[in-house]
Amino acid sequence: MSKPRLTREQIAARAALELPDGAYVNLGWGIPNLIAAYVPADVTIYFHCETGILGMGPRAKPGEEDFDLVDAMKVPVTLIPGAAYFSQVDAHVMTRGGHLDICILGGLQVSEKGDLANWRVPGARGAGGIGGAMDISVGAQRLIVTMEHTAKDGSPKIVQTCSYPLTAIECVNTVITDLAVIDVTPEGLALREVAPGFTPEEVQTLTGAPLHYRGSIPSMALRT
Amino acid sequence: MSKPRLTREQIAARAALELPDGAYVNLGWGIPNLIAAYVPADVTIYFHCETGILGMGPRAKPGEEDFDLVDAMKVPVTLIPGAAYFSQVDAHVMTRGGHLDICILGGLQVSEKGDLANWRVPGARGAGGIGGAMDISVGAQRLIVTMEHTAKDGSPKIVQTCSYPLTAIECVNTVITDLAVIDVTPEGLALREVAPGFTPEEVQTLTGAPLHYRGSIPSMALRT
Amino acid sequence: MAHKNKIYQSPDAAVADIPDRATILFGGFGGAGFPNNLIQALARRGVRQLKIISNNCGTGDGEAGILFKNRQVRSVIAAFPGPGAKYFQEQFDAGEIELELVPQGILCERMRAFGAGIPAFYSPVGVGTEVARGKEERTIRGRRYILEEALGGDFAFIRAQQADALGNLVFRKAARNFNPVMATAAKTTIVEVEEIVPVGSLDPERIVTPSIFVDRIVRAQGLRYV
Amino acid sequence: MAHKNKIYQSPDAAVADIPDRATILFGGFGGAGFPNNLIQALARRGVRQLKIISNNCGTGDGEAGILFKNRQVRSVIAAFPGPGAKYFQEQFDAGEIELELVPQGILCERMRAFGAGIPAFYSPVGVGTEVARGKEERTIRGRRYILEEALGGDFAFIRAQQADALGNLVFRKAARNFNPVMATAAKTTIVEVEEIVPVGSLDPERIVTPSIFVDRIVRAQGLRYV
Repeated sequence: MSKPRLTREQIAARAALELPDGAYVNLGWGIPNLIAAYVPADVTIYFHCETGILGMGPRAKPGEEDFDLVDAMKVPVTLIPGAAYFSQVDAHVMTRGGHLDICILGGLQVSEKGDLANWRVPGARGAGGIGGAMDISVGAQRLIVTMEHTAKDGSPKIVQTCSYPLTAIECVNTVITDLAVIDVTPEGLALREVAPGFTPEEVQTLTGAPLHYRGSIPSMALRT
Repeated sequence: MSKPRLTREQIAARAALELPDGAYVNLGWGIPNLIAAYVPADVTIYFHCETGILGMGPRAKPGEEDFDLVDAMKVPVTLIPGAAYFSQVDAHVMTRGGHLDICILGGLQVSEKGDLANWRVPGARGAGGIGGAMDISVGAQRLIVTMEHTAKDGSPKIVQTCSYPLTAIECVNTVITDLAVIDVTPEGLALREVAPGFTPEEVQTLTGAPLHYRGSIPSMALRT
Repeated sequence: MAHKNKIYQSPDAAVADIPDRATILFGGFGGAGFPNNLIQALARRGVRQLKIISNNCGTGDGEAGILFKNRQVRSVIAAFPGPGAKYFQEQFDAGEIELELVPQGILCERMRAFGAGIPAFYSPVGVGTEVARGKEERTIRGRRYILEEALGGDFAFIRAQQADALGNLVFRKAARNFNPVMATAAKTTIVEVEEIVPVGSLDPERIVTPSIFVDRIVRAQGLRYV
Repeated sequence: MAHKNKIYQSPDAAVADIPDRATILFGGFGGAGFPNNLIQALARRGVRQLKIISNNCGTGDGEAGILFKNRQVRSVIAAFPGPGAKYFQEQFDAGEIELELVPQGILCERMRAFGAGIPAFYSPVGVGTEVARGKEERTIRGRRYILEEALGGDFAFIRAQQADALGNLVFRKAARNFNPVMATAAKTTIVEVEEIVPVGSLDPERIVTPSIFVDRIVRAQGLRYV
């Protein structure tokens, strides 16, 4: 399997296509954090941040940073017109209360039922940390996970049952990887798109749970 | 018993003496609504209102009313310096959460255990209404009830067990009436003061539960 | 998908899809902050069998009173229906309307729970009273509590001072009251406002209800107090 | 009774009565809004066996890090201790410190419940995960929830932009974060502020934390970000 897969930036670019104009969206750490840069200029997304911001704009320019206006990774950011500040409590009224249209998180494992594991690698040193991922996962109207399709050792990250500590059960709607776009449906995992140059059968081989697909599967839509 | 009892204004004046400088206080309907006028000029009380005000001042002067700045009885009021606005939710975080130092409510009946009935007369027409009284009663750090000592038919309003629908159980700390100041203690009702011209024995006769008192009981302190 | 336009041209347009039997939350308290234009539009629309959640039940024809006068309401959850709620009281005394009386702070808190994704919570309010009837009681750390369930609606009708076109809201003085929490607790929140201002003109620190909680915006046409 | 003076002359004076084994809430998130002056004063005071409730566990010596470096903490409730929490992580790996990991929104909500007089609530967050371990699970209207308990402290250390002498507070941008809720959830709330302004100079519509939730006020002496 030495064929080139999508880069992390290409995964982010594909995920950006899932965001409709006007949506309220939370982006997690890792690949999700690359997505905002790929939102087209004619689309306005109201990015939510657990730090108490709705309408978060791009990273602040050097020399213009305000360290009271930061994202959850301490990065100084900006506001877009129509933004609002609020407390951490209200930030999570939005997450848990089901008010965010779309949330996109990174993943370590996703099961065929849509369970997500993304906060801790078993056996890792240190205490780990949950952060806002559990609140976001249970509350999102639509939860998308972006991640590499397989782990560094080649093992599938899309599995029948997660072996890593769970973030939330039955929460994932769509997985976007460097090989495919896959929807979690009541009937199981539905293969929606494959990376350019890959066949559904090749993707199935690298997936730890059965993929449903029929007929020709389109290539992942990517802007140039 | 034709000796003059205290007027409603005198009950209010006596109750005002229970309010220490700087206290956060909610006043209910009826006699409590007369109390603010008797707070001495050198004492500042931060009055809380369920309409979302902390630091409510006197009634607005004629011609200066703002009907967005009202108390729970729709009366246009004013603010004192340092006042704040907030939502009804936060108004009741303050009541139920135990943040108010003193609340003073009207009463229909108070039991010797400190149960309060103040929202409904049995058999009255109409739906009745609870309003904020239950939230206030359970949350107040100190709950004072001001009321006439006896009902219109002469029956005691301070009783062993309330026969009227309850507002809250074991919530009242002190009752101030037109005949006495009585504290609810773990040992029962303790007579603290009697109205001028009345003896403890006379007050006991008009009270439906035993009063504890020893030695001479002072007259109710009243400003002239 | 086109960026959703939240601004409606009239109160009637903003309530045009509300069906019979809808559950609707109404903001307002103490005469301030009532969505009177939306209520009047709903009266004109003539839908029936409504379930309404509101602190009170109107004063005469005013506030929600007109809906009772028109016999559009089958069921009410309220803290203080009010002696001035003439039409409600008549129908209540005649046994024609259902009422659930809820302590005011618990009315707020149940809606707040709904908006916050909390299905139920334990409460000290109403323990040992009529309010506790039929509710689970539980002792936690030595004190008695009852279980209260989240409360939401199909629609919320609220009133604010200003909105921008996205639906960010600021309120005025004690007219804030129930309005912000109701915005979080309905599938569709409709706000009437004194003024619609350009996006970006509201101070982000001053916004009380962020736009995410607002679905429809309409300019109030008078009826601030009724 | 004299009107209580809430203003303290130094962070050290504001924390002078905090005993060993106190439970303390610390505001701050993402580097913003940390009560660094109060934390440093507590480090100087040298009390031990503290239980702290905070989103994270400091970065190096910064934020709450100094308290771990000085081995003043026996127990932590946090959402994301953080890879930069060097001293905490060392003591955690050595089994010298207790940790309860809590999802961030539930950490907030448990403190909000405490401040609001709610002893416990059902939550959808963490169902079927490690977080649910040992907690009551209950199905409500067909969905699984776990019971979460209110969480409060003896003291809250928070940071705000401005206070008046009564303790009304306004915050700045995302430095608001955990600070307002923590003010409601402790027996004694101590705030450090950039500026103390005259009573009456804060806009009543702009106040985020009303004075009722604040017990002690001290001017921050730098250390806005550490």
